[in-house]
Amino acid sequence: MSLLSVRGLRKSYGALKVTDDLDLEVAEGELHAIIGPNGAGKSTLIAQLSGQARSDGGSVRFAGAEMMGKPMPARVRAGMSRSFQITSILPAFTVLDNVAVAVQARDGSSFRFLRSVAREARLNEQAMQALAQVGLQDRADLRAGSLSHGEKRALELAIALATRPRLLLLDEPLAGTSGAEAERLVEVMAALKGRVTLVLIEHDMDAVFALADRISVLVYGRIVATGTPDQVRADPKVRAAYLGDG
Amino acid sequence: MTSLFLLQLLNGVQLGILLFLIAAGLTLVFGIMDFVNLAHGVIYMVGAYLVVSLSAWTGSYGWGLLLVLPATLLIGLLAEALIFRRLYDRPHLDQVLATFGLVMIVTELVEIIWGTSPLLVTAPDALSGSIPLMGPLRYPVFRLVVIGAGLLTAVGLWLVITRTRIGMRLRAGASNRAMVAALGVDIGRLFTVIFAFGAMLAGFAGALVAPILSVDPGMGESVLILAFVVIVIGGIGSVKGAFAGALLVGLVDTLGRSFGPIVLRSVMEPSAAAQTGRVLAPMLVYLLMAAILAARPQGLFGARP
Amino acid sequence: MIRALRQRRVAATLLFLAFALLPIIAAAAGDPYLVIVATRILAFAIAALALDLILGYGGMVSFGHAAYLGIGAYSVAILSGAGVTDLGAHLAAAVVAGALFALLTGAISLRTRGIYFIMITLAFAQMAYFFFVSLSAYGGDDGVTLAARSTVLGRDWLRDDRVLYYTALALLVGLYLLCVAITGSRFGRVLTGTRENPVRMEAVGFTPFRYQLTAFVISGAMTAVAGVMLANQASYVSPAFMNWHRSGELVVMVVLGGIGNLLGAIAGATLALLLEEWLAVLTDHWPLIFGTLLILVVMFSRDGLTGLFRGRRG
Amino acid sequence: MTLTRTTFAVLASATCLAGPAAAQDDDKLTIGVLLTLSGPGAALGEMARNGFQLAAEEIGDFGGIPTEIIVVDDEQKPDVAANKARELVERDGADIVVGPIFSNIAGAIVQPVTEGDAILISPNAGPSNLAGTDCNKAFFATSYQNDQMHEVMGAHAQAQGFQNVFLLAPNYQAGQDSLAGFKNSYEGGVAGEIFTQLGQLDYSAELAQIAAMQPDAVFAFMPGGMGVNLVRQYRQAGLEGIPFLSAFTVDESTLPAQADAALGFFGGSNWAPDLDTPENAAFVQAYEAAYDQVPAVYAMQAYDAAHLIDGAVKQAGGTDRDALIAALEDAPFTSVRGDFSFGPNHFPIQDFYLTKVVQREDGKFATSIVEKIFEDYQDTYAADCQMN
Repeated sequence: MSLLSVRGLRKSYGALKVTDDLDLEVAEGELHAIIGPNGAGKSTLIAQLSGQARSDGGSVRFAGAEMMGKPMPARVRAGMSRSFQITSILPAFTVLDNVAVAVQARDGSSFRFLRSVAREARLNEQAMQALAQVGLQDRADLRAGSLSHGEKRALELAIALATRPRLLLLDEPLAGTSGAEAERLVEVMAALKGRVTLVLIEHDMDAVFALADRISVLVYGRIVATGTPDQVRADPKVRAAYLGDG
Repeated sequence: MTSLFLLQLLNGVQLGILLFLIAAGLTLVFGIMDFVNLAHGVIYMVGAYLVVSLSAWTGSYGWGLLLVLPATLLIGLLAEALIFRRLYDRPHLDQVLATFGLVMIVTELVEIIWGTSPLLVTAPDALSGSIPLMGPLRYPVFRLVVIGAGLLTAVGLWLVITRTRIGMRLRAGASNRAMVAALGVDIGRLFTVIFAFGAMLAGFAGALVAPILSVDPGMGESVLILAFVVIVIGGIGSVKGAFAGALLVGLVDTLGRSFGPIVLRSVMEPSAAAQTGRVLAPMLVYLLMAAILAARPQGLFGARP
Repeated sequence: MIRALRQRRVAATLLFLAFALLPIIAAAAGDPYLVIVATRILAFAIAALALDLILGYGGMVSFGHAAYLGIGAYSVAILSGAGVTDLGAHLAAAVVAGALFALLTGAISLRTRGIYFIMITLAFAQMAYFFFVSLSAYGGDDGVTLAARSTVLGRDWLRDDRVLYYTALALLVGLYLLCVAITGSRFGRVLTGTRENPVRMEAVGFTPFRYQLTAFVISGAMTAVAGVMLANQASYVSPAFMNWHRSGELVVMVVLGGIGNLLGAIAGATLALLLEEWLAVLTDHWPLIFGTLLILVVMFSRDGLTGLFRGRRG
Repeated sequence: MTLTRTTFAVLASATCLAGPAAAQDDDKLTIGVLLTLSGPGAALGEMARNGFQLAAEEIGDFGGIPTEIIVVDDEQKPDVAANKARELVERDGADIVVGPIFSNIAGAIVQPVTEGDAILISPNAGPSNLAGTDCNKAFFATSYQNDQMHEVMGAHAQAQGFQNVFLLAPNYQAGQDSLAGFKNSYEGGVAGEIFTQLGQLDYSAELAQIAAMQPDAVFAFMPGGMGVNLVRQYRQAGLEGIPFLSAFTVDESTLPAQADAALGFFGGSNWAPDLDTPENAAFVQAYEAAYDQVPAVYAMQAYDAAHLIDGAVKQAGGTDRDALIAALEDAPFTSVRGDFSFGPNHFPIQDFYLTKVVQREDGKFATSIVEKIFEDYQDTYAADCQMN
């Protein structure tokens, strides 16, 4: 039984079809990577799946429920979280508060006006756990804006984890990171495997082929191949898309 | 009744064109530069005051009007270099405040230079009369001049924007500032030009209406907010939108004022209708704006954010 | 962080203590008029506080907050005219009316962003302004002179300028503490987060609109409270209370004190009004100086006048 | 006499050091002048200030007592005015406050001034409530009750036998009062009645209706810039064949901007620059020499206010409030208007005229008296006044 089931998803900007009748199945618990050449529509796909961008048509079923037409916050509350390709954090907040606000989002109502949120130990404890998962626990009290780029990428991941997703959509989590930073993040993702279902978009092919259970190849808004890393590596259609031969 | 309706329609169009003249410069600055300029109204006022002084100096309204153009262009360049240039990258709040400060300064300067009493400039005799329309109805010649000038401005702007290189850059700048910069266009220069041009349009509008309207220190304020309504309705940054918005506001205001009470009287008793009409009439354009924004937050011709 | 909190507490205590001692100083100096000016300052401080809540913490630049001053003031005038003179009733009516107007206009305004938001809040305030101008039952443009100030428990205690002053001060302190609590609460964190990065907040599951609208409504209701105090201070109510210049002045106050700084809003209101009063005495052409000052503050200081001084020192 | 502007800094330090400054001692007279000196209505306020200043220079020490005059600007904001009024009375110890120009300001300052034990003398504003039910023994007007100017025009329209008059006023309280005032003394038919938006720029919609209806006459109340717009557009629309009756719409404050567009337009007034009294001739000549403009009623009424105060202080022999009020009631001065006395509500009983805009020989525009409409006329609200 698929956790995420996408049928006939479409989106176009004017005459340009960015997502063209796309089908995708993501099984519960797997790490499903989506690769494809530049301009294949990977980030648009994540935006559509997460509800940030409106789709022209098709169906997105998550855990058996139709998500089409629901805005991003509703999908997050249903258990679909995402990270952003371009780092999106709250720079003026502390690292801890960046994560704690995500914990807060699923922990009861936020229409509480009088009690000091800084004293809510439960929120902070869970936030610390998420930070520990990405190795940022020592940075908790710093301003998020003052972190290094790699640390910001890790924070981005911690925020997404703190929403306790069943499905995590990761949009190039390694973008712009140095070798050491990337290694750390790959370790984090490896540790997540099996506990959270992951959809990963990534340009770093070493990372993708090391991590993924299955890989889908996206070309011009369509999935042209899906399979295990070995199957995809051998697929002539993939070679054609990437290398231009065949 | 029908001829009166047609005349009121013409009046509505005329008011709309008047508003368009003021709003056109504003929408360029607001839209393309993403800059809140509360000082647009005072530049319009300065245009009117200048035409009074320059007409007296040259002895002719025509020359005065012509001289206002370079004068306000210069004022625009000066203000841009001294103040506005430093505020482009600032939040809207800073822009609101700085231009609010400028409104205070310019209004006070105008009062010091020209005094607080309303001033006068007269159009040439050939343009000050009226021509017969239908029956007893007549139409002032100068109004026709205003309509003509407004339409010419609209067409001129349209040509500049669609047919020239700078217009192409303007359009590109409105949709994507980073892209224009990447293409090697000097954004700073482009903004200077837009701003000065916007100031000139405002000054021209002020000079053009000076023979019909009272030239006094409050004149900029009364049109500024109406101009805001116009460009918000039309979609910020769109000249086409400013034109449509201006006509819409002009028509709704004029027709609402003249025929609203009649409509109200048909559904309620006269005294209640009079009272309701009195309360509703000044709110009409704002209600129109609220209705349009509720349906289309980006205005009629605005780009979806 | 902790130190900053403690500093703020000390500063707040000192500021309110100074306000509390003012009538005594005024009496000693034989200048009871100071109390009258200060009451006006307190009323505007409440309004600036309310505006800072959405402007500083919520990132919503409302350019029409004078409308709520007017709504609060007219709550006093209309209820007094109907024979209800109790301050509690006036405050309650003002809060309800202010909240309702904020709910209706906010629901439309918050669909827009940036310049649109500034303009549409301005336009709604103009709408309210024209409504009261043409409302002849309450004097229209001429406004209404209040027969007497609001009563408390049926007594006319507020007739005494000092009692009115301390009532306004109590309200200000109470609302300040409320704002401190709100900004430090769960709700406040969502609000500030939305100002910082709305997409991020959506991506963790919040719908920013609801929180922004709630903050807008709270702010509107609070500003209406300021209007009640202003009406009592002037014993007079007119549509001029909601002129768009007033809205601009409120924004100026918040910015002078440094946005997103609740004490700063109070200090900004004090500073702006004293400056206006002082400059007006200095020269007929005070707007010239005030305007220049405003431009300088905007161009050279991020944190208002307080920041200007801090910046100088290093 | 010293003419000063309050200095906040000086006052603040003075009050801190010297203690109570608000002592009302009998050997000094303090007059606060509270007028609109900035904003759209400033032109009227400046005229009144000039008029008062002119008189003050002629008088020197009012009633022979050292006099301090403090001029402040109400910014045309009622709440600002209320504060400035309290400041004048409670801090500066003003015995008399002269002001304001606008009726909505009058409502805001009458309490602070009169309850602060000073006397308020209005050089222009004369709202109906202060003439009637809310009349106040410490309030005087040297001007008129607002309705009277409109009643003059109503009576004129009636006398002319007009059957069909079109009425036009801005949509605010004074506008509604004005049309009511006109209809008090006009019994003919009303062709149409329009309330325009406050501060409206363009009157073409209204003018089109007037052109379509071809009424016997138009009556308009359009003060300030609105009047300038209306009058010019009226002329440009070719409607000058229809008599234009008005109040506060064509006077010397707006005529420089209306110029020949207003020629031949009628107004109702209690005075015009060419009113034939020796005092008036002297006043107009001195005013024009000093300020290079033709005075309007606002200047004249403020000028009269100063002379009224001078006379009253002389008669009262000091600044005792009750004695001053009693003296003021006698109006012990010679008005430039000639006959002048106060009614029981402290509003003037005076003559009213029909005026018409003319171009004088020196090229300047002014109103000119056509005929006397009312003699020794008292406002209709005086009956409602129960002064205690």
